[in-house]
Amino acid sequence: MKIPYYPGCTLNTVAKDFDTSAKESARAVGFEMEDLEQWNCCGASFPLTPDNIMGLTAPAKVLSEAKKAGDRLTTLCSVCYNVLKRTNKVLHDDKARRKSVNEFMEDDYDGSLDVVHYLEVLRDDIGFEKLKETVTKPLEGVKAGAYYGCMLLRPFDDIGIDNAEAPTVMEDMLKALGATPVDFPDKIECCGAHLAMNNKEVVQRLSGNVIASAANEGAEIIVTTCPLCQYNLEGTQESANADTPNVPIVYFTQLLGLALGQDAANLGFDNNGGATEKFLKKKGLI
Amino acid sequence: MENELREKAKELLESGEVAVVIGYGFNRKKTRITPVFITKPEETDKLVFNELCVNNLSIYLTRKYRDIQKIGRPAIVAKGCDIKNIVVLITEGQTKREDIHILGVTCSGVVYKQELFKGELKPEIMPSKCHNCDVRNPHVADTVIGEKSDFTPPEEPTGMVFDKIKEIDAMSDSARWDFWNEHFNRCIKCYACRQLCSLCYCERCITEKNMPQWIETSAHPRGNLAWNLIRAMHLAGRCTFCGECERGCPVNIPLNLVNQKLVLTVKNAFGFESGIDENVHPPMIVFSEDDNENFIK
Amino acid sequence: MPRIGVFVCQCGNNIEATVDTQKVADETKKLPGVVHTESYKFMCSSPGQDSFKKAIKDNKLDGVVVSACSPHMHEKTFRRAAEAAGLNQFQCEITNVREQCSWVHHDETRKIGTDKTMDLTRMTIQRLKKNRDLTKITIPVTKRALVIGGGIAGIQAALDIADGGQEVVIVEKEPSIGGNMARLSETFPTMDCSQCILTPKMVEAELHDKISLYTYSEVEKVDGYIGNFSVTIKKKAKFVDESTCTGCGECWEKCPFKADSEFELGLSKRKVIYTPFPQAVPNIPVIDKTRCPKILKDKCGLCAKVCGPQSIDFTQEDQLVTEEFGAIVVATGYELMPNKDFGEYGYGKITDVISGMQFERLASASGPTGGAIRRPSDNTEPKNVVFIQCAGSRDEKRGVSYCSKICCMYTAKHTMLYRHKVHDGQAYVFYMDIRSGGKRYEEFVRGAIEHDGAMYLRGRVSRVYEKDGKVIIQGADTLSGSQVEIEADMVVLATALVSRPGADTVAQTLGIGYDKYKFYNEYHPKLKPVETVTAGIFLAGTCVGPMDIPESVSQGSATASKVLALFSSDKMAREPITAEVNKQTCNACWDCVTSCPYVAIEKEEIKDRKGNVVNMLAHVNDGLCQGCGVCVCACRSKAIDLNGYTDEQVYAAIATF
Amino acid sequence: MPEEAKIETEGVFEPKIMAFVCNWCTYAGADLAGTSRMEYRPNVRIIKLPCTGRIDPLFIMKAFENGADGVLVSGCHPGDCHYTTGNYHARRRWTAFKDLLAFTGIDLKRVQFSWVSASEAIKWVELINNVTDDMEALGPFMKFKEMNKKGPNQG
Repeated sequence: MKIPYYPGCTLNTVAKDFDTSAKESARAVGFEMEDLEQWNCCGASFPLTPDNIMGLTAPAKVLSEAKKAGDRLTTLCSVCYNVLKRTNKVLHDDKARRKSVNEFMEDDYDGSLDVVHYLEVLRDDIGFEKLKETVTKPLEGVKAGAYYGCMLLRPFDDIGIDNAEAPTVMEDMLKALGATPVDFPDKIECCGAHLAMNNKEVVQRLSGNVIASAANEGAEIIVTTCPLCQYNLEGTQESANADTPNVPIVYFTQLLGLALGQDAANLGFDNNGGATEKFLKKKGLI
Repeated sequence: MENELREKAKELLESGEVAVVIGYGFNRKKTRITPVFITKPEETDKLVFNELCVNNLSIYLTRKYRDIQKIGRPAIVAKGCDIKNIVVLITEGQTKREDIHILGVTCSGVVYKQELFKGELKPEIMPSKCHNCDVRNPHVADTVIGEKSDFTPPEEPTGMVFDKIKEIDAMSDSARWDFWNEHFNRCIKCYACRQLCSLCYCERCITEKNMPQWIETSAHPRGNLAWNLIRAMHLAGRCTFCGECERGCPVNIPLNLVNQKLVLTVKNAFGFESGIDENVHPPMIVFSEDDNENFIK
Repeated sequence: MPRIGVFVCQCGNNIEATVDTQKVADETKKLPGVVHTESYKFMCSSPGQDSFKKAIKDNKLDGVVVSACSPHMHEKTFRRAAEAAGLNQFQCEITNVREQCSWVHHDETRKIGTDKTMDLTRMTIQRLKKNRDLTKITIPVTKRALVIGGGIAGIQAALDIADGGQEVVIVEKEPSIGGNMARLSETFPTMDCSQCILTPKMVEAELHDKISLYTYSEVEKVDGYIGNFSVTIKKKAKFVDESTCTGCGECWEKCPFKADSEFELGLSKRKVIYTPFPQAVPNIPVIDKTRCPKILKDKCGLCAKVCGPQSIDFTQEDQLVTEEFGAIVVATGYELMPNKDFGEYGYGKITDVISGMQFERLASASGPTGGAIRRPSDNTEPKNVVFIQCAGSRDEKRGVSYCSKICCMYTAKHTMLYRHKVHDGQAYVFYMDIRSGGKRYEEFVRGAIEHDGAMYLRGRVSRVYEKDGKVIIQGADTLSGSQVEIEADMVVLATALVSRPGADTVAQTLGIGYDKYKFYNEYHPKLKPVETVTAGIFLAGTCVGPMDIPESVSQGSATASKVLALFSSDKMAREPITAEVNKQTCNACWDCVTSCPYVAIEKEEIKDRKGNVVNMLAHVNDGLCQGCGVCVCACRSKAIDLNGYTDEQVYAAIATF
Repeated sequence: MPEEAKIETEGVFEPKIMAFVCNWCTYAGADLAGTSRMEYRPNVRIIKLPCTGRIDPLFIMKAFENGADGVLVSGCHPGDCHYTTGNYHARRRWTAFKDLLAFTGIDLKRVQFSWVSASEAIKWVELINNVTDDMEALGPFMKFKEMNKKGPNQG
């Protein structure tokens, strides 16, 4: 099975490990992610004003390109996923805006693409049962907190990947990998997101809350789907003036790759905070 | 095959299981096939079955032929396509499954009209229904006679009727109107279409209702249109596309087109095919809350 | 030749302004069969009707057309007048020239209005010529009412009907009547104890010689029609002989097996032979056959051994009884929305997050804690309690779009009860709006806030989670514009009121309509709030939608008045707009039977003189037929016609066009 | 004066539209338009029936035969039927009939179907105005009118 894949800017640069570990793991469970031939930035935020047509053009361009490659498009970064999926819905449901966007782009994309997150492919196409069978190195004894953040889940009507208030998809995946998922109250709270640019204190407070909340429930490692969440959480830990527990923050695909028996050296744990490799060594996983 | 048929018919009559066998036989000159009604075991040799047996004998099961009904329990020789009509008759309470013995015959196609037959059944003299037949092996029968057919109908229906429907669909409104006007104008209101149709079994046809006279009885284009459209509506979801109406039309109105058009509509809109299952109500008297209504404002 | 009269109403200036009524009268006079026409200022007035009647008599009219306002306004008026003048009332037809002509075509030259009025009147005249005399249908009435549901609405309906002298059967699916109200602690705004005011009514219902209680029973099948329902009721096996049981309680005292109490919503246990609550009516226990070891594997049987009157009977089976009724009151009540979907409120995961109804049980003197407020997890007294309103209500996305109506009031009541029982406790209420419309309701809420110190926070709660034995509530206080976090000991959700599971099945059994939330549809939400479109079936209480006790009781009484009116005579008359089969031309194809929305068409056996069945034909049951005409269109041979809207009438109108 | 002649001499075409409506929703909706004193085009003649389920394709044929330029059929929205399911039956019937009419070459603008509830007076007004506009744009239903002029065929 081949699925067209949109990497997005971050996964092409600072979150390269997210990208490679995901692709490797995909191969291991039986699907192939094919980079789109042409792609551009997704726009990085979904325009909430209904008359902002320009904000839709960047993601619309991506979608239109993707449609040439197939009927489905998968992506990893929560933000890219959120923007692409919502834009696609607008283009599908809102005739007027579809018309404007297409006229501007001289295109005729109709919103017929199915935008799916990598996790949905794992859950719905592969199935966690099958995933479990593919695991060669179960993550036994790893207490992992799944941190969803905002973009992967909401708004529920547009995204609908899981229950927006009490999601379990990542926990289910972690269970399949042999880890022990840890539920924590702040797992769907905001990390501070773009405020990393201009208001670090807020980010540190919010991200700090998330990490503390997870640690408080006994999480030894936090798993994310979003480069920005990862950046904010890890950044908060590393900053001098933050007083947060030192819990490794990794992409879910890194643990996935590990459990599927990939060489840990290729999974980029060395790019994670210092505690990560130490922790995994302690658990005998690398 | 014919021997098998005759043997079975004989057995049924001898045992008293049936009182009459409705089947096909030759006319006196042995040139044409005609319906025969056999009541004596020794006469079962008259029964034949071949590619000329185009007639749909299910009509003799209807209330139009009370004299035949009076004879007693019938056995009927029926091709798969004829059985579809019998199934509709059962669904509509016109006969009961247990009250008839269906002598289903496997079939490899029949002629469109007997006079076209020149010793060989060529595809071009077969009606569209035969080219797309999914019941060459009778689907509902008490006895199946003949060798199993392994014919599989094409996925997309083919044949003249279907081509013509596509052609008409592609026409402009006025071209369509002219097409039909030309055909319907010829109608002489002889009602042969109705007479031949086993599903036109009404005690009193709508056109014979004169208080009020919904459909004009004179052969005026206006009444002709109403007659042909309303008859098609009355057959919507019921017509099995047996083709008897068109075969019998003395002025060659292509009634198969109208009927098949509605067969397609019913199939596309309600997912229903008539004559398959006697326990399913025909679609025009039931509904689904989810029926498409994009044409309603 | 018919003798038709045409009466064109000016309606003051309402019609006259755009229609030259005199001209219409003059022109129609020329039409064949029309012998009398007139234009009059107000046809519906007393003098108007008098002249109408007089004209009918003087001119020996055999049919009349009134071109006036909508038939929905005055058809009844004129038909009654026509009848008074000796005409069959169905020989009077209305042309709608006000609502559908003079009011919608503002042409000062009056040409458009006059022309259209002429057209419409002509169509009515031609239609009228095809009218037949019809007589109202009379149906015998079985003077016995069925009340489905023994909650407060059903009890009230039953009591009122019984007090009116008619027999009533209450069917209740639980072992006791009382419904949800029996669970409540105290009731707003008077704060009287729910059981204190309900129990007397329950007992009265039990003792009333006109009321029979079928508890632990369900309606299986409903046949028939207004005045003549035939209802099959399943009496579930209680395994206790009701005729001999004294309700002494020895059996449930001794029964060694326990299960979660449904009545207490899981807050405490009951025995396997049990009555749902101490004041149960009838006070006769039932055995839970899914848990009784005697029934499951023939072990124990202790209850039978201790039973003095030997009332326990393990061989009992469900029983089906079919009884006749003239009217049915549906009062099946409500449930609270199951809350497992409220991820953000941690319900189902956090023991100390409970529903409003569970709080009622905690606060009830007869409840599991004897009326002391104790949180379920560790049975300690909660010092901080957070009440979250609109849990599911007014939340179209994940809950229901409607307001559950009673939660604002009962939450205010809860805060009061809480403060009365835990003097140093603090109640917090998260609300969207306070909806306290009703007599003394607003004052009640003010009392909760001002006197009993409940802290009302306008905003939604975003998250509820457990931390160190506390329940942490994060939410917004939109009035101060700040985020708040409260460490509470217990959370009470004012969960949405929803219809009962299976409400749709019940509706289908009865043949009544329901909305997307499976609340039952009234015939008309304002003017016929307790009737349904199915004649003879009435609605009371929360099966229609959220309502409080006074409303439910009012509806119970309202249905009783409807039932008593129906039972006031031995026969009832109804409009003769029903279908009729022409037996000569019926094909017996049963298309009409299948398509009829009311199961009103039967297969009638036609017998010869010796009584042998010679034929089967369709037959319309006048009692069931509502006159929709679906069958007429289904009938290809047009062997069915609809009286009042016959093919001939419609044809005549079209042909005049 | 025959209609065609009238058009020629006066240059106006007032389309004749026949509406078959149900008593409970659309008829009441049309009444509400009146009570609200809304104004709409006067070309429609309403025939009231208890339910859309009573509206037979025969009615529509007959209306055309009698010179209607357009036919409107309207009733309660799905789920709102006074008789609970009559409109669902009607919807099925129309689905087949409209296909048949189109197949015969009748412009489906000539037969329009709609749901108008008792409260949708505005929808009713717009509907009538739109249908009238449509008929004006299409012109007199000459196909039928010409057919009417023809004598009985000689067989």
